[in-house]
Amino acid sequence: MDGVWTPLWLTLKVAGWATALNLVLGVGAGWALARLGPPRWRLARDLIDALLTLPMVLPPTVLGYYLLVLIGSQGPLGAWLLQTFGIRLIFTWQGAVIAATIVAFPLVFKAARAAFEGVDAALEDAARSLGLSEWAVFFRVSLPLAWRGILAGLLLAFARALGEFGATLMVAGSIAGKTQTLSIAVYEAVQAGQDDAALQLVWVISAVCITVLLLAGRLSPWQGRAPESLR
Amino acid sequence: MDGVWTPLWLTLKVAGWATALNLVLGVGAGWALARLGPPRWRLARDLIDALLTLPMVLPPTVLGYYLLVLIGSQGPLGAWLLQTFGIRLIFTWQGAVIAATIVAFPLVFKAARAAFEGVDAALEDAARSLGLSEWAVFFRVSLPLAWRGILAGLLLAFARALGEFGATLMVAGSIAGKTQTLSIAVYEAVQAGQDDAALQLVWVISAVCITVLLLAGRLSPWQGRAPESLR
Amino acid sequence: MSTHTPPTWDLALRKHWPHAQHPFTLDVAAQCHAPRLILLGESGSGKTQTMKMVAGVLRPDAGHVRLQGHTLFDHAAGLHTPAHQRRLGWVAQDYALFPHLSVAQNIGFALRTGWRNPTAGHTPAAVTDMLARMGLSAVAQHLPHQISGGQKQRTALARALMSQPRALLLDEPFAALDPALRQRLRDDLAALLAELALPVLLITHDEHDVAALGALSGEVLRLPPPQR
Amino acid sequence: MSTHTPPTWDLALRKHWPHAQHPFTLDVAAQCHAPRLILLGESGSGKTQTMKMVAGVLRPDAGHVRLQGHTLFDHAAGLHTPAHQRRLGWVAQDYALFPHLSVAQNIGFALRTGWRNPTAGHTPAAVTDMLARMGLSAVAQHLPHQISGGQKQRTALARALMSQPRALLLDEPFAALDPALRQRLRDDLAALLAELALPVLLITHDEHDVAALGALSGEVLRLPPPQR
Amino acid sequence: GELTVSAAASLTNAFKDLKPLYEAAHPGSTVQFNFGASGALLAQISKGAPVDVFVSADPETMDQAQGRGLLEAGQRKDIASNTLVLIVPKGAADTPKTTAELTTARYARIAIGLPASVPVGRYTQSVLQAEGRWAAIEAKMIGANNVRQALDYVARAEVDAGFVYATDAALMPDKVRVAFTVPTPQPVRYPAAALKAAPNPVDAQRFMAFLLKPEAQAVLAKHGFGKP
Ligand SMILES: Nc1ncnc2c1ncn2[C@@H]1O[C@H](COP(=O)(O)OP(=O)(O)OP(=O)(O)O)[C@@H](O)[C@H]1O
Ligand SMILES: Nc1ncnc2c1ncn2[C@@H]1O[C@H](COP(=O)(O)OP(=O)(O)OP(=O)(O)O)[C@@H](O)[C@H]1O
Ligand code: MOO
Ligand SMILES: [Mg+2]
Ligand SMILES: [Mg+2]
Repeated sequence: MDGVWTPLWLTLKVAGWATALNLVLGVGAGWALARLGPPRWRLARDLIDALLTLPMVLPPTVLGYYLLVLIGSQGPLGAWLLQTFGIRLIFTWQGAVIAATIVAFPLVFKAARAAFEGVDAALEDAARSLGLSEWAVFFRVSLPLAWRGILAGLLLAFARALGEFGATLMVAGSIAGKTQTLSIAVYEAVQAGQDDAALQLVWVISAVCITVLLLAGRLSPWQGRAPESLR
Repeated sequence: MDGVWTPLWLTLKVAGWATALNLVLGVGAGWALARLGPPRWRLARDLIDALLTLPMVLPPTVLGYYLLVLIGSQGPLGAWLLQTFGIRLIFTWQGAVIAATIVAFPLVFKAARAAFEGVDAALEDAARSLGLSEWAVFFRVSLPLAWRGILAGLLLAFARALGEFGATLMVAGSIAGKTQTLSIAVYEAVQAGQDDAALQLVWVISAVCITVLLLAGRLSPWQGRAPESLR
Repeated sequence: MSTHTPPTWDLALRKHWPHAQHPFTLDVAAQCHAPRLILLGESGSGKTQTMKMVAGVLRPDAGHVRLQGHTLFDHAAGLHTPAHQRRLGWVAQDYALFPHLSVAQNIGFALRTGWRNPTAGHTPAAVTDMLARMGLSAVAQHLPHQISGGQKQRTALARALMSQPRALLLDEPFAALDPALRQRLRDDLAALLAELALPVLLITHDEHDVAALGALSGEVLRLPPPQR
Repeated sequence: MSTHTPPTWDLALRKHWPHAQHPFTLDVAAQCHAPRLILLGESGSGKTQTMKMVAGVLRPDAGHVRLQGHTLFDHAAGLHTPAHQRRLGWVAQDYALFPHLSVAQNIGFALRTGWRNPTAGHTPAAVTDMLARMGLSAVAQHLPHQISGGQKQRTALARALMSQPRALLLDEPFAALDPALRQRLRDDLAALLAELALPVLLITHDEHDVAALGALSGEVLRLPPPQR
Repeated sequence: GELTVSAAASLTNAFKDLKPLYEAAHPGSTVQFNFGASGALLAQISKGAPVDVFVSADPETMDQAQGRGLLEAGQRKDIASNTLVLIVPKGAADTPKTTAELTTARYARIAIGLPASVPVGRYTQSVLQAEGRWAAIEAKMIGANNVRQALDYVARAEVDAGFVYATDAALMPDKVRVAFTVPTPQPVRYPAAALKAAPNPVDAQRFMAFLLKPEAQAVLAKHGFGKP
């Protein structure tokens, strides 16, 4: 069980960062598509929506390959990062975070868009009339009211980031103790026919996921109306 | 381009079936968790929720392996299916559907749960009082009002089913013309170093995904309140 | 009316809402032989909650609900007719209009109890009549968020009337209407009620409503003010 | 009052709602030197929409809105003060209470305009006073779905009053209240208004409201009935 | 009849070229290939997948299959061989001559297939262990999920060197350069076997025989594979 702690910690770090980044990116994109621009721009919005969903549709390994092409030290973005800031993303846990973020992004984005669209615009108007700027309206009305749906998306994204390894592995390389996450370890154990070791790791990863999901369920301060009615 | 049509058709068949099955399973499970049982069973509900999210957290290949163990003709379920009905799922497109369904299930389930929880219970009460049975309330009030969120989940599930290859490959194999889906073909092309062929397939799969997403966007009969307010 | 006639309304309801800061207990009982029962009481005294229990969408902790001798709920006997079998035309205080359906579809909602909503294209004759009677013809194809407060209230009233109820539960049915319209609808409703002889449970703040809908054949149940 | 004093309310508003079956055009104009302007009109005539345009949450197609000489909106000049800078205490017809905040938090909402909501634990003294004045102390910690229709309306009124507005926009502020409470709040509000000399734009169906809040120093703007 | 062959992914390109040859030589027969990682293919077969012929990328996997009783002893034949090579990016300044040079500071990152699951990694590990350099080089190892990934890393110059098969290096002659061939203690062999549970045993035997025929061997050679 000793070899479990390092990948476990790494896994949580990567999944945690990916989820946090998606909280910002996914919620931002979801809000923008739900609220910006006049209603008649619907086709444009739907097109952007579909484009932003594409990371979901590419096999993660393939996505990872294109990511390598993009942020590798020869890639357009990677070369620029390397020359300008001396940052190298390939084979680092930060690279793994980027991969996991992209893979899980559509989960948060789509959940957030649907949730913001479900928020009653009249409540936002009431808040504006009470003196709140657009920022304050977002944080005090729109976000809390959309939170239930967003949280569902975030939890999916976290689980996906835990389980993702195709793209992550491609970008981060499987460097023991540095970029080897739990799911890569499970994958290897299964590939190598080590069923017992694999099963053990599956229990660990499942336990981690369930724990985090249960804890996060408490993160919803406003539980909304409990169904009081009879059935 | 000739070799594209067979995998394309197969991919659409598999993803379509998986999405359809998840429409039933995910929406059913999401509704049950949102509406059944008294509010104080929250912990139990959250636990079931976390368990149902697990397919997301396992690397698809690993999930595929356990699926193989279960529905392989030696596995408990597979042996029974084979003996009772003469059905063999391994290396069939139906097996691919099962794999894709399980991988994408949490996407629909979680979206549906959040969406149903956002439906105003007072409207369901009003429908009951107007003479509607629980079934009718579900189809005429709860489902239409939750539809926006459910549709977001379904589209994600469809995209995921299109892009999934880890679990599918394990259960259904990669038999050209029989079980080789587009994403498996992309994966193989990348593996075989055929970058041009891979890129071509990536364009096809992206185009399919965008088309389906755009079409499905129209599936939302009730677009809800367009934001009329000023900003 | 023979003494053996069961009361039109026979209510005995107890319900407790636990709440950390301010729990609320409702305890009402009334037997009313007249067809109309008027619920009066301060704001927050429990009128709306009482009506919900009669409608069957809220389960009392104890007591019973009987309408013209039919038991709809009896705690002791473990009997609870589900809301959808009670056939009570309920107009909720906040209207509870279905936001995904047009005014016409809302009004025709109860005409079919199957699993499909009324279609948007075709409006049945009965609905067209009702739309005209309520002055809603112009907004028939509007969605609820596109109509005014008074139009919403009339839609809710029309929807309840269309459900062929065996009694009406009206929670401030005219509060959002201007005096002229209120007068007209009140008279319309009074005539209709007289014709159909429907029992009514009415919550209102307006003495004119009481006079027109209740006074002739009504009793009043006064709820105690909420504890402060 | 010198003849050079600008009118309290100077409204000229045009707005068209396209709708396949029944488009609606609103065209109102009023100049009112008295501090109170009362909007009257049939249900559906456009009172609520007019108020929304004054509040700044709905943009007119043309016209202007001036309050005591300050221009809040002027189509020709391309001027449009955003709603959050207008400081108008608006009580919406359907209350628009924030469902995730308690009654006390709703009332204290405007006390801080930063990006954080008032905390659930601590209720500022000003909010406690207002709760008492509105008879809402008992339900201070309730969420909106746990209170009655009248309590909702009082919460909305209290919330608007707490925002230190430079004018009040009241859309049927007492419709859900029983006569006694209505009388009390009306008198309270009249006193407060007299003290603060706040301009008011009022929609009401109740002549008593008009008498108490408007008659002394009010003018009436009557909207034409909606086209049928 | 229809023949199903599960073959290691590294054989993909070569076997696709074999298909028309075989089908021309055996009219009425069709071959379908199922390519994948050897371990995954074994898992499928042992769970009951209807496969006739299994071709693995390493003897170990075939040993496991034999151990599980999936094939008759004596049924397996090696059909091709491969060589382990060290590659460097095309633009690399210098070309190492021995594995010893890899321990110098010039080589900071070296791509190696994960030994636990990737056969090429296992060969690499055993070579380096025999030479006593495994510990030094493992510290610089970038683990690859499969041999193709190691190739990509070298091709994109993300690593300074990598261990792959000669057949992989041949895929990208314009991006990578073969530094030297690494002699392995055990030769890199591709064993094939007709399976006990083959649904189509007759064609399975025919295909086994075909693989060793000159025309098939010529195709394999064209793709860089060595004689068995
Ligand atoms: N879920 C709940 N939890 C706690 N208290 C509740 C809950 N629901 C309602 N109440 C309380 O029950 C009381 C009665 O509410 P009800 O809506 O029946 O009043 P009402 O008589 O209809 O008043 P109004 O005339 O203002 O509509 C209120 O004081 C309210 O605070
Ligand atoms: N989005 C919309 N599309 C089309 N028509 C609309 C829309 N919103 C409002 N209307 C129409 O505008 C008219 C005015 O509505 P408004 O809410 O201002 O009425 P009101 O005078 O406040 O009536 P009430 O006293 O019943 O509240 C109504 O007839 C309504 O149908
Ligand atoms: O679909 Mo994956 O590449 O097994 O995470
Ligand atoms: Mg009430
Ligand atoms: Mg109005």
